[in-house]
Amino acid sequence: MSTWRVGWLIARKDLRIEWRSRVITNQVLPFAFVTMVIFGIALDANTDVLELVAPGLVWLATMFSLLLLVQRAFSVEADDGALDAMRVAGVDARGIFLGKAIGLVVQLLVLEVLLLCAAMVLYGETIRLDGVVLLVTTMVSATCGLAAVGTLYGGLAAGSKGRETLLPLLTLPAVAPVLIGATRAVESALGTGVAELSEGWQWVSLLTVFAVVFGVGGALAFGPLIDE
Amino acid sequence: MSTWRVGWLIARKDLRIEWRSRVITNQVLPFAFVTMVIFGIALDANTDVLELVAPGLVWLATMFSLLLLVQRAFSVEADDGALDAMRVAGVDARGIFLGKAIGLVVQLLVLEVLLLCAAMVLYGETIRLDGVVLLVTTMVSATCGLAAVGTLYGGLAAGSKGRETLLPLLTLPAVAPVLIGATRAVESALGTGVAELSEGWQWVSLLTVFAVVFGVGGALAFGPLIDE
Amino acid sequence: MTTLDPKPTDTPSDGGTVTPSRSTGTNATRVIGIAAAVAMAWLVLFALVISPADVNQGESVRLLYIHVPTIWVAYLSFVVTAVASGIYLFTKKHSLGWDRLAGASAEFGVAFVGLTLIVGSLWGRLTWGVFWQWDARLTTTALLFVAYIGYLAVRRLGGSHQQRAKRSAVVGLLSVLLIPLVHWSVVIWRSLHQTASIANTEGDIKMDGTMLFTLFVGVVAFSLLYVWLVMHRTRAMAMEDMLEDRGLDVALAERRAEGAGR
Amino acid sequence: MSAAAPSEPPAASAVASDGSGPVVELRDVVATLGNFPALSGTTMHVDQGEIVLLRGPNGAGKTTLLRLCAGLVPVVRGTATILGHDLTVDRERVRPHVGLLGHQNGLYADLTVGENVRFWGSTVGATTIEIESAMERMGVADRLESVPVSKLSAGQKRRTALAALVARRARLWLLDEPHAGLDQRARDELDEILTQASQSGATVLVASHELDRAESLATRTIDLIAGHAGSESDR
Amino acid sequence: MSAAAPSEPPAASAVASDGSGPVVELRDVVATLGNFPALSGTTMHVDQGEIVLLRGPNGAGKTTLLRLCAGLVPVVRGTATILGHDLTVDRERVRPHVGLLGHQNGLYADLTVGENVRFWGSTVGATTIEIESAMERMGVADRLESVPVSKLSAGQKRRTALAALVARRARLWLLDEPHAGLDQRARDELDEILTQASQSGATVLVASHELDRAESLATRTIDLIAGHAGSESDR
Ligand code: HEM
Ligand SMILES: Nc1ncnc2c1ncn2[C@@H]1O[C@H](COP(=O)(O)OP(=O)(O)OP(=O)(O)O)[C@@H](O)[C@H]1O
Ligand SMILES: Nc1ncnc2c1ncn2[C@@H]1O[C@H](COP(=O)(O)OP(=O)(O)OP(=O)(O)O)[C@@H](O)[C@H]1O
Ligand SMILES: [Mg+2]
Ligand SMILES: [Mg+2]
Repeated sequence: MSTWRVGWLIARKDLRIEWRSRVITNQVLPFAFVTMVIFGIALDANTDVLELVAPGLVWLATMFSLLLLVQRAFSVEADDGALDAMRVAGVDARGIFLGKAIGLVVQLLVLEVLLLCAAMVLYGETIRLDGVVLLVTTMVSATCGLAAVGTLYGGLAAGSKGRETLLPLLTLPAVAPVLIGATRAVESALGTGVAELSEGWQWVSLLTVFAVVFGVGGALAFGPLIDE
Repeated sequence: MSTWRVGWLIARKDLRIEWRSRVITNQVLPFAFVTMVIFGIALDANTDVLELVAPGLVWLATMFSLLLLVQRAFSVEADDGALDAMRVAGVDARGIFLGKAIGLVVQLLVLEVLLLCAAMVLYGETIRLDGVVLLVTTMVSATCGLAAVGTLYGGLAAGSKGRETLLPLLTLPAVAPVLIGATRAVESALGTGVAELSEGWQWVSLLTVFAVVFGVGGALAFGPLIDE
Repeated sequence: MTTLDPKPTDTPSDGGTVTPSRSTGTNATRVIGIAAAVAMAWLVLFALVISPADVNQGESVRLLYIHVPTIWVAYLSFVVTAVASGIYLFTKKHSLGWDRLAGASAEFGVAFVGLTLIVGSLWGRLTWGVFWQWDARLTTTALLFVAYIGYLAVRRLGGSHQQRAKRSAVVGLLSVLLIPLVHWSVVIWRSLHQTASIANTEGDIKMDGTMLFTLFVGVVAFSLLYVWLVMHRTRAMAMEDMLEDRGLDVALAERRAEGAGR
Repeated sequence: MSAAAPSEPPAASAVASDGSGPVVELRDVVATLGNFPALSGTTMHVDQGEIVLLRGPNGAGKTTLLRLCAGLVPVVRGTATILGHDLTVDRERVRPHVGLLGHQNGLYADLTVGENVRFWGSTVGATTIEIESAMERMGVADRLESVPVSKLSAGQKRRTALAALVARRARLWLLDEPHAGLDQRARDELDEILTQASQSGATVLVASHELDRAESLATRTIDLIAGHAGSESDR
Repeated sequence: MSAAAPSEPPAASAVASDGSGPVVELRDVVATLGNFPALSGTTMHVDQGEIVLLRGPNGAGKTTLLRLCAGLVPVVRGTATILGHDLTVDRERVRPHVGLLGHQNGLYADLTVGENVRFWGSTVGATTIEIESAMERMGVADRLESVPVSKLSAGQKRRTALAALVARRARLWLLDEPHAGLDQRARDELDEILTQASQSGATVLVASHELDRAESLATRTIDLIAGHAGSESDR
């Protein structure tokens, strides 16, 4: 059974479970939405500040949603010992990593598109046509990075008690670079502040490096991590 | 078995479980701390703005930690059917509500004190001596409100699938008034912005009303909610 | 609910086809429906033709006649939800009729708040130049919207009808507390949204008599629409519940047959 | 509210709270899980002091029936009377006297065996002596008492749950596959506890697939098929 | 990597991958859970085609032993050789041929029975026919096939897990209290499946407390006491 085929099987299963339970549309999305609104409240309706940090807030909301999604993706595996069963069955660990990460990427992308739409309305952003390519590239590479980190630490925390809280602790600092890079790149794409398009592409390369490092590192480390 | 005695038994058990697993100190606290740092990054380390919005950020971090704590408090009950067992044993539902809420209050208070210290270091807040009484009162009344809402909706969501995500959806809008009120009261206490001390006390009364409404409402409603 | 119809349980074939009435309309709803339609037409006439343009806002002020009535009717529907929830919870009978009223009312409340948000942001685009401002009233309105989406999510949690009713009644009773927050948010914050310009005549919209009357027509029209919709929806929900009970008869027959087959 | 003040299992006279009616009386009871009628019109009655074995294939509705008697699953149609109280109206009056061992154990993983049993004992007002002796009997006293439940084996967990149940001294015992996972010694002990309880006036309802053992324990057998009670057999 | 390409259970010749050595060979194996030596120096060996019953009181280490053989619990001291491979070094070579049914079922609650069995079947490369026939045999084919696992009864879940296991056609079957929760029909079916598997060359290790049934199934019994293998008895 090749790594790719295992990945495909697992991603399909995960997406099917998500499709059945509709957790994204019914719950994660409203949650991300509330998060953004709550930020608005906490920042005291200080419009100037908000506009400045809007791209940041979108990614922040994405990150909190990432935590929810990862937690769910792995509680599905740990609840009835399915992860153990995979290990016994000798399912290729890289395949598991790949499959879970693909499932997350798909879910996150859906979420980000919707959040970005919300942000455009809520925070009064507008998209320049020449920024669209940059925007899309940023989203894809940032999402891959987030999914890789999430899968890696999700697998590490899965099954250990108190995983609800271990996961954010591990994930949030690790994705901080993504938060910064993606925020800057989106700022360039949207033309918020003084950012230049070309500057945005530099950030994208950082994001890509991050995604590749965590993707490859995660795939290699996943086996030993979930084993034993 | 009186309501108070049941409440005491359950609170003691919850705190003992928390003490054993050290989830607060090892995981929730760092999480809240990371959240605050991330806000700093998202706000682009603009110190003036940061100092202004610090009280809001402290409460925001508290609220996200509340979600984690509530989730844990109820997954402890739901994991092995203990909540069902309590229902069968005819344990007084108001006692359960009381006990879980007390457990949460204690944990939240510990957390808030530490977060406030962190804010003083990170965002450069200072505490006026004459604001201390106001500050403490605010913290206590806000915390009681938060714990009441958290317990009520935690109980409602417990055991239903997708509870990880239903909980924030219900809790965040409900505690928004606390977020606003407590932020304002703390602003007065710290003398951030133009706030007056006397104004702070008005907010405290609002918080107290909130806590009483949700406390009493929750205690009454909890039985029907967890039953069946 | 079990007293709908003394249908024997061993004839599953006609399950679900026999309903007491095929439509959710009655004479009362027809009258209200017609009244609502007339009021709407009247509203269109007044809002678009008769009422004057505003000195400051120009023609865009006509959005007011949708914006304000929808949010007020939304308040009304959430209050109705809360009252019905309360009656459900605190009466001995725990009648599901009140629960359905609460649910139906909340559904349209959410729809109306949605409408307020949409119309408001369009209006904002016209007057402020942006769709959204971090204004206290806007933010709290959004929260209200989310809170009731949460309420509807609780209704969909599953379980028995009574269970659904109990859970959602609690949430419905508590969520209504957000309305004062929305209403007084302008006072609480230093806000740029319109302060109460109808109650006291200050503010930058000068309410002349025609405008006030048009607003009144709007409120009447949307209230009638709301009543009409809720009446239909509660009946539809009653039928849904009833069909579920019919479904239970069928399922029971199947289950017993399964036993006999062994 | 306290389950029973005296330290002995409830005497026969105290049990039949409403004259001498049956302890469990179900009439055409329908109960649904989701939309599925797990109980499709069950009629049965159990008298005080009986040990009744519930038999039936997987999915017949045994667990649902036991949970219904414990007030965890609502009665959709029909009437269920437990210990003289109608379940739909007077659930609160019934519960203090009912003890359930379900598929789950209801234990807190981070607390020790002793803390768990004591917590459950104290919520129903059992005395320290009762609690200790329950742990003793189920063989979780000495070494295991201070071991966290998360570190127990499957059978040890089950024993702990049983100890917590025994400490309750219920008047109606509802046991869902109580033997599963127990070793021989614990099985024998459990059977003895149940026989003693029934002799001192308690009523026991056991669902089990281990027919050899359960049949020799039970005084009567009820077969459950597709959600309704089929044939009965005395012994 | 695929478990076994042919649709028949592995033939005897294919099994003893390294000549004809024992399938399971443990020498003074120590395994710890936390700091507790759940296995305290176990020595045992199982030959190909045997059905061995593991007996022992609660907490003796049966579950730990089975999980160790499946590579889920590390070997701390001693040597464990499974199917001719040393567990500490070659775990990856062993796993495709081992099937474990633990205390948990490893099923996805939101997927249907059919989807679950097919998922687990396809991860080990079983054919559609094998998967269907496994479901058929465990009685979860027809009506249950499209029911989500979250809606099953305890025994129905167990049967589903068994179907997923049967579809694997492992060379070493590790079963932890497989009978618990199954009804009579499923028990008989399971025993038949195990006997057939052993006849066609597979090896079976069963931990069980249901001695009557398990003893008549097994060809040999090993008693586990406080983490080490005590007396053995042939039959
Ligand atoms: C998305 C954007 C908006 C939202 C969510 C919103 C929300 C609301 C709400 C909830 C109320 C009811 C207040 C109460 O009586 O409790 C209200 C009233 C009102 N809004 Fe808006 N609004 C929005 C945009 C606007 C804009 C752009 C204007 C005009 C410049 C406007 C003008 C008014 C006026 C005149 C009232 C009546 C004030 C009173 O007498 O209380 N709104 N709005
Ligand atoms: N994390 C742990 N820390 C310490 N001891 C543990 C831990 N986990 C399990 N144990 C102990 O290890 C021993 C072996 O447990 P195991 O589950 O293997 O027993 P078993 O023979 O399967 O028992 P049962 O028949 O009850 O299923 C038990 O005595 C248990 O108390
Ligand atoms: N949520 C649900 N929706 C639909 N059907 C369900 C649901 N939960 C359980 N069922 C069905 O209800 C029936 C009764 O289950 P129950 O657990 O009472 O059986 P049981 O007799 O205890 O079986 P076992 O011997 O396997 O434990 C089963 O057929 C199961 O498939
Ligand atoms: Mg069962
Ligand atoms: Mg075991």
